[in-house]
Amino acid sequence: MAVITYWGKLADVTGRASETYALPEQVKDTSALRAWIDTKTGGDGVFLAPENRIAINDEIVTEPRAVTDGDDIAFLPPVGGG
Amino acid sequence: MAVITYWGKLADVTGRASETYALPEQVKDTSALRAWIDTKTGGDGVFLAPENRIAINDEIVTEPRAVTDGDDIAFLPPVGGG
Amino acid sequence: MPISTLTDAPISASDLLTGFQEGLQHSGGIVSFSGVVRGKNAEGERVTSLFLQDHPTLTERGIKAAIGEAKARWPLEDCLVRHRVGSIAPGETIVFVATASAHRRAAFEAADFLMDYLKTKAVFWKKEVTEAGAAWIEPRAADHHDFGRWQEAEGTLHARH
Amino acid sequence: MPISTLTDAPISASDLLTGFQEGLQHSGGIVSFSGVVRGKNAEGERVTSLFLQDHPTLTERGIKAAIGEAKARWPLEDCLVRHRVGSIAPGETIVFVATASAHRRAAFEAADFLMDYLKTKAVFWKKEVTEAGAAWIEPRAADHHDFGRWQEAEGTLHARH
Repeated sequence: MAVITYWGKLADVTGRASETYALPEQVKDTSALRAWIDTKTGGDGVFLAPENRIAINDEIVTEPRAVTDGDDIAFLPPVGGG
Repeated sequence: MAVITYWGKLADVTGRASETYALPEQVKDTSALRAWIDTKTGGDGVFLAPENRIAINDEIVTEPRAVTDGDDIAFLPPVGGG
Repeated sequence: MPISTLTDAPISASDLLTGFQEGLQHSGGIVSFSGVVRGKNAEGERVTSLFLQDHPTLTERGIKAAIGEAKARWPLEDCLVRHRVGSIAPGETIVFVATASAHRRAAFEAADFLMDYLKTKAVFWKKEVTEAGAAWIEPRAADHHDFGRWQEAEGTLHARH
Repeated sequence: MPISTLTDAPISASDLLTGFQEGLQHSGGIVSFSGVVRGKNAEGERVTSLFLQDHPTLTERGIKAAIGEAKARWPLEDCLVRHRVGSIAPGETIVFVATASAHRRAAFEAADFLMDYLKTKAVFWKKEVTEAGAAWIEPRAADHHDFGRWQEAEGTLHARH
């Protein structure tokens, strides 16, 4: 099972901050992951936008990157504090 | 009478912070003033150096500038705080 | 710093400055920056609060890496970052940065760098609540430009403008 | 400011920062600079004290003009300068500057400008007392270079490096 978390405005898109899924066999990398999550959540393309980055197991990744069931996957919209 | 004040390291040169003089008739501008004071105080050229500026009646002046007996004249070495 | 950079309690800039200065041994220049939540947003609407969301690992790790980069780039005796998370009212301090060095230029530039990092790279998501509703807000183009000064300045410690 | 910029009593940077911040209505960024007398000079000699001589009219008038120039060049809500005169011990604060603006860049640049002014243009004479004796000291070349950034930057509000 993979835990998928949505941060900032992306939790407003999905209506939840976290979901747990068994990743389908065809979802082997971040590219397939983005397409699959976008369809599943009705993201209307938001999960395909590269400005929304992906962290896997608490590391922001350079894409494309392999994903496996069991990963902790986070979708991170643009950041900024202060 | 003109009051002449020496600031910072210039008071160490003259041995005093302030003097009152009747300006000689030939001391009509800052150039003559510098030469006269340098000789009088044994300044060894220090009062001729442009880095040591002159204020007349509490205004730092652009030289050459007329001076008259009755002026309040200050010799200001290079400044800096902080 | 042994103290966490993140807090959900009010920040007192002057208390932090006092503590920071007391810990210094030989710095000649100390720069501080306090960021305060403003009562109106860019559209002139009255702001009720800001909400700052952080990530449980990425946020603090990133700030600590930025502090490490500042210490590598400038000869700092010390530097301090404190950032609010959660709900923050107008007039409250959202971020405090302090830097100390032998000479003032290093202290100024390191504080400026850390603030540019915090504005554009630190892992926070910011929601502004106004009378008109709530909206997630992102860094301004000017903030990205400001951070770019440090990235493009390779080989020099000075900011480009 | 109704308060004099000069004082012969100890300066508390955090007290001044508290008072400064309390007077602000709408600034989003507050920058402070504290200059502290260091215990060793450039030659590594132990400093016993600094003595700062001011002029009874030129010093304060010049600082007020620099504050006026800062307010003309940057959109500041307020700024504050406090400078010690007389004898000052190592570890004591010799100068404190604070600036406040809607956005941080103006606050950073105005504080930087005011410090460059104070270091090279403000009418003070500074005597350093060490175990080896007393010597009048003048601004470093780096200080003059720093002030030059603002003079040559006509037509822009940004510092050149």
